[in-house]
Amino acid sequence: MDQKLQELWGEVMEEKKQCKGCGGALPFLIGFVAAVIAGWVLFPNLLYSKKVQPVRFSHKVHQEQGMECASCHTFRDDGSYAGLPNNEKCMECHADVVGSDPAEKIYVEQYAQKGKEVPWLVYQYQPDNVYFSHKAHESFECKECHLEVGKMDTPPVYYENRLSGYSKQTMKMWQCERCHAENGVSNACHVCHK
Amino acid sequence: MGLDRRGFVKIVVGGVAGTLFTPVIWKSLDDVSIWSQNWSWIPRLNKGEVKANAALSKLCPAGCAVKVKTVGGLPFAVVGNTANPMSQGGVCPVCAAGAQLMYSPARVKSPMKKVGEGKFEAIKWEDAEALLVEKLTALKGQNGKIAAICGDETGTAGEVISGLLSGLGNSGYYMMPGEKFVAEKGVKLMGGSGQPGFDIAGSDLVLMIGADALDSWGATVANQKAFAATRPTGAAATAKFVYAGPVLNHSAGVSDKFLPVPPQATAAFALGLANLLINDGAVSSASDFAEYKALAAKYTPEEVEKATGLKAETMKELAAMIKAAKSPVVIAGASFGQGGGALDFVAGASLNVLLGRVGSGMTLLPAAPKAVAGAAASEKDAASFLSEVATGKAAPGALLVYEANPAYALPQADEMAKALGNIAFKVSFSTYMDETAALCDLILPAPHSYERFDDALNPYGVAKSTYLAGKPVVKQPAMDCKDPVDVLLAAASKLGLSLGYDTYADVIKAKAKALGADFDALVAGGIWTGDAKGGSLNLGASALAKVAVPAADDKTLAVALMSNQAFGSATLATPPANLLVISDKELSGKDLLVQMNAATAKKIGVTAGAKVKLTGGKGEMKARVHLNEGVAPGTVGVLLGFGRSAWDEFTKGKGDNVYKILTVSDEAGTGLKVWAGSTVTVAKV
Amino acid sequence: MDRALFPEGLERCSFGKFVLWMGFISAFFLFGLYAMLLIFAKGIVVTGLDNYFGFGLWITFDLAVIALGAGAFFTGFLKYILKIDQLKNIINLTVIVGFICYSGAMLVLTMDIGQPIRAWFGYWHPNVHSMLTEVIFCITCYCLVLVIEFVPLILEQKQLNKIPFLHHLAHNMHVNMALFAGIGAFLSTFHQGSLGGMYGVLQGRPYAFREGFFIWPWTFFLFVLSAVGCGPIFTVLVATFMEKLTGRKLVDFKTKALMGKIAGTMLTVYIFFKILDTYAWANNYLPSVGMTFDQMFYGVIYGKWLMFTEIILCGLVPALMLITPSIRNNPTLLYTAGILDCIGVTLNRYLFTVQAIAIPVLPFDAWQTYAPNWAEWATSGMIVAYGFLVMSLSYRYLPVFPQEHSLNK
Amino acid sequence: MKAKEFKVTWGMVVDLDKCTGCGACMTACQVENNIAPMVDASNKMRTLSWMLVYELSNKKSGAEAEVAYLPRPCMQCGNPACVPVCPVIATDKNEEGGIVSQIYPRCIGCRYCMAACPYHARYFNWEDPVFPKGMEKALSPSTSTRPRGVVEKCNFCHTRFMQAKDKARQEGGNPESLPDGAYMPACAEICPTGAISFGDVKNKEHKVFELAQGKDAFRLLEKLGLNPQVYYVSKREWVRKLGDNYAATGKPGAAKKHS
Repeated sequence: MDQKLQELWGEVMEEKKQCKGCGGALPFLIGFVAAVIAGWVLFPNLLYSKKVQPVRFSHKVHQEQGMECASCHTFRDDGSYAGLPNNEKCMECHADVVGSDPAEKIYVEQYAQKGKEVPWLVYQYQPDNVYFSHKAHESFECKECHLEVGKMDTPPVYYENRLSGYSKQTMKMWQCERCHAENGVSNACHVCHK
Repeated sequence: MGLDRRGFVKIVVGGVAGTLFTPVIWKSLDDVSIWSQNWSWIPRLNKGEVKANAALSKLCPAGCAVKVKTVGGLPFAVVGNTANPMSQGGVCPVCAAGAQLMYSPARVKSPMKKVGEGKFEAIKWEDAEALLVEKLTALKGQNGKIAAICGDETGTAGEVISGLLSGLGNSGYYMMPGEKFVAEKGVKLMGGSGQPGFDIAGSDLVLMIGADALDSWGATVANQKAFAATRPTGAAATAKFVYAGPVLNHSAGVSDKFLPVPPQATAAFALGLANLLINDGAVSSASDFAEYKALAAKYTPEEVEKATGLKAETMKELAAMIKAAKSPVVIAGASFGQGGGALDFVAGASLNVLLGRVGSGMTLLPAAPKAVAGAAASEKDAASFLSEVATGKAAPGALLVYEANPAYALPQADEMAKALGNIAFKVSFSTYMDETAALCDLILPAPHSYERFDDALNPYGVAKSTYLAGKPVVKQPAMDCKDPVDVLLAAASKLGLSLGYDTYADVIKAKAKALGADFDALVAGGIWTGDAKGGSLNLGASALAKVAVPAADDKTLAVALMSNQAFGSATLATPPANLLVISDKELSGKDLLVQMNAATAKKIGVTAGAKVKLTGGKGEMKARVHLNEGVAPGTVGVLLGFGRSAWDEFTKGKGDNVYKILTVSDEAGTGLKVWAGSTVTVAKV
Repeated sequence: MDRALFPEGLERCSFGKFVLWMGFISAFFLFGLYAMLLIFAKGIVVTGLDNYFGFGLWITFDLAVIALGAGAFFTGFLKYILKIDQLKNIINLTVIVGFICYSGAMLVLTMDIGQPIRAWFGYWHPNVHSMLTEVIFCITCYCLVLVIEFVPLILEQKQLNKIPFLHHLAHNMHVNMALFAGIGAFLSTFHQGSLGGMYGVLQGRPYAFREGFFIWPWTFFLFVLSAVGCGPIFTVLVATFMEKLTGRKLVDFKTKALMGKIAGTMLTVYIFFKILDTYAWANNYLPSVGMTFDQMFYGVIYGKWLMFTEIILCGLVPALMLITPSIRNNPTLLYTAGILDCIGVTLNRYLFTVQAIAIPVLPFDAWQTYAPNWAEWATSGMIVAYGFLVMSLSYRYLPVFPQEHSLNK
Repeated sequence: MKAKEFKVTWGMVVDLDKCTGCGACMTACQVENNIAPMVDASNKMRTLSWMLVYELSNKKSGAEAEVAYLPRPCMQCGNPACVPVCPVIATDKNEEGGIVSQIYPRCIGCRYCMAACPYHARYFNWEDPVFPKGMEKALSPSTSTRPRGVVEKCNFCHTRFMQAKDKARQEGGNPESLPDGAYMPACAEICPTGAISFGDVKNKEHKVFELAQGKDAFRLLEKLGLNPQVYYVSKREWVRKLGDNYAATGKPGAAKKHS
């Protein structure tokens, strides 16, 4: 038994000698570069799943009609933010098909007329543990935090992080903290968390 | 060049090193920790507009006027209705848990038909209703064959059920025994009529004899608000509160004085007090004053001390306090909602007559107009009825149970459950799978309080006539249920009977109209109040002559039934959100803790924490001992509401049901079934 | 069959016997591992900890092994910085014991926190005011130092040492060991002190709280002193235990007695200040917050006997025994004193952890009692088994004891 | 660390002579803060109860016996024992109003803060919050659900504070100076006897300003110097004595108004 082990060790030593000089730093570099590529290109693709909005809503068309963000994204009387408009709001104009865009037809026929709310994907929903007051941030322009969808005909793809379950565009805490710090606003936990 | 071991190692090392320069590790580490705040098996919050809608929350016996908060249309919390002059924004602990109760695991999810012992099968509503009609058709017109037990004292639903029975040629409409039933009997014994009420807000001294008015007696939230109004924080109190009863309960806890009175000595205590007051110069113009005075004279301080253990000075101090008060009121009642004798009520109420407070401190509410013409004029009690069923004196073929749980909440509960077994076809109209529903042949799920129309007239204890009504808060009930009254009205019409309405909402509208109230204002959170009526009462001396003070017994203990509103009621097991309110001095694991003072424990040879068996009548229950110096001597305090055999994982099998060991007796002179004076033996196991 | 791996010129038991022994220890280890996996899967609800006792056996165990592992840094400090050369006979053992204690403590900590996957927040979001932050930093850093100190010993393994690179690496690490010993001493002093500070700052826990000067530097140094007062002698006990198990002499008694003397001196200084501290606490601090000495104790489970055992029987007595040369030089008495010393420090950590939070500070609150359940015992046992495994492997394959050859001729 | 001073100091004043111990505050608290029902909820060693009603007894018997009920939320100490000990800044006392915060996604569950708090106001999530099937539909939007393994505690229903500020902004008021009653925690709102008052104890316009300074007002364990923002009021001396621990030594509490 001992003999065998001795031999094994010998082999290892032998191999080491043989290998001296073979390959040099090249394999290391190959591994390094491969990992860097995988980490920066492959990994993000793996990490996020892609989703598209149920209805191709064009913010651009609506804005061209002279509507503002606040025309549909409104505050309630208690100062809370209604966020996305519901059917009731959309149907003020789209109770029936009024235009020629097929997306509108889809909305009217599959949602509005069936009384079903559209399951919109929200790019920047904060997790449940965040209390975000739109009212307190009213003085900022929407686009300072949100994707500038106002100019888009097709809503952007929604990326969902497979690990954390959040949208890729969900604002990270450090971003909130930085802006608060720059503006002299408290960064105490409960200013944003619930 | 082949890849040898060394080359491979180099690649791996290079890969690891390279990875450190990518976001893989750092981003994953971060995302995994973010994932830990977002675990899929933990529910997410609901989004949407938060609203508060007025509702009538009939989860507690008195009913709370509340506002149900919803988010995106889903109820999640209950707050008070500040516009309601009675509750003034207060909510009782049961109604505070009301939104979660909508999703209680104990809810009956759809109509169920019994298919075997303890086995049910979900059926369609049309089949269920057809079955109901079929059974009732068969028994129609045979008096005594159809009976109904109702556990809702305040709703107009009772009139519909009673009217339906009359229409079917039956007079078997029974009420679950409650405080109101006994009190009305008592009022009759005092030569009056109507439902008594007590004006706490208008009194400067409130003596509660037995009645736990600040926790679980009467319109509790209104009582609590009236109490609170007299105690402004940081300023002098404007009224005194005294609690005389077997246990230092929640009412006693905030009272200025607590007098431990064993449950069987309630009347003796009241008459002893009458004696002192009369000696102090109290007179009454009541016709039977002389008789009363002679009777009270027998209850000398010495006699009272023998019966209650209270010292003569203590009684004298109390008498002096009452004398000094400008507007005292005595609230007489059992320390829990039922089973007290009418004599105890009369003894306590007679003090109001003696003090000249009838019509002000103690009022009598006028009879309200009925919405259903055929409804029975007077009420019969379910305990007596089921006793007759047990002995075969009554033999109904069908029983309708509405908002009642006789299999659990009547004395000798096991016997009552057996009596129910003698009835061939039993229907339960219940929101929850309670003990009675579990015995029934057909369960027709009723909507939760926030899913239906309902009303509440004169909850027991209110000083003025009051009427509340509520409409559904949600668009759709959480379960496949139908309003029992709607079901019964539909059945009636199929049986060829017209009660004049199609839905319960119509009934309530008519009731409101009859009272002169505005239905729309009511369901928007309004209230209708009527006047209180005085009426002359005598002192009930002839009835009180029958009061007997049971001789003290070394072997048995008197049972003081304790109720804690948060723990639910006869018809509602402790709501899931209220479980936390149960303290470790009340329930330990699955063991109920019964309470007695150290001297009593020593006398019967048990120690704190000891496991004991309580035996009374034909039943027994298991518990453990908790020492509480606030329990009257010779008394064991037992909490109501435990020992559920149906319901859900949160309540089933926890503690034991005290109803099993209560013994029913006939009260001398009144013929009432009473069990407030039950005695039990307590032995170590 | 593994003879080729044995340290140069030393005999070890047969492979079969070794496998049997390792199997026996592994059984404990695996049982603990099962408990650990259960804890990771279900959370620490499976332990006996509760709302009143957020800290229990695990924290006591951590604090105790960290104190007992203090032999590593202190002996290293004496050997490499103060150049007490005789300690070279035991220094390797102190390093291994230290490594086992610290790595074991870290493993327990990952179980003890409710969200192990957030453990790294201690570095990323540190609260500089928290003693625990200091403890987290120092323990992990010091654990790294111990790894660095342990590595050359592993590289000296007969076969590994044949590789020139590893041979030179080990040599160079040895040469610079004084640096690591210095870093180790620095880090250890801090976290031993911070561990004391952790309790000393608990304003709501009168048993542990000390005000102003009595936290810093007093409580800090009490904890440092108590650790160095027991660490060296614990190493001696480990060595002696290994001698009994293997039947071979490993460390000469002179070195052991020297370690005893070192521990004894430190313990004496410690116990002097500890008695002063206790006196001042009972007579000044407690009355100032309206509490009495008697209120700090309850029944047998939290009785005064614990404190007296800690300070007198397991503090004063071993201190006197260890500083008295005639007693110290008697092996039986040295080991007895050592055992008492180690029990005393463990008890001290237990009292600061469990007793301190058992005391009802709210006057209407009641005493609650705590008993660790099987899961806590099993996982703690796992760490002990882990220590046995590492020690067994080290002893069998590494040149731990420089004197072993000469002592067993 | 020096205790931070705030212009607004949210405080609670609980009148113990009014509290009947009914438990509505505990229920409302559970509902508002999404605490999942617990099967063995009478085992107070493992439950979560941000608000807990204690029963105090004067230890006498018969007609002499008295009890008082003491609702115990988080004391939101001015000089909290729990905040400086947290190794990961998952809790702080930094926001105007002086509410001691706790963020669950940051907490690693070391339980050091629990060991630090003499009021047992901090609770550890022993198990994941699993609601009976369907009951998750009745979750309150006010408080996020917490996974097992993190510590939590009462935060004076902080979301209501945020909502009150938003409402003030909407109505053109000053969110930094809310009127009395604009912000009420669930327990104070629901209490049927109004035993719990709430407001800014530094603002003369608020009722609690005066109540907290009343002669019968006291705070729990004042001598420890934690400087709680929850005050209690009782006319009964034995209750006041039980609130601080001077009963044992017979010496009255230290100067009432700590910094």
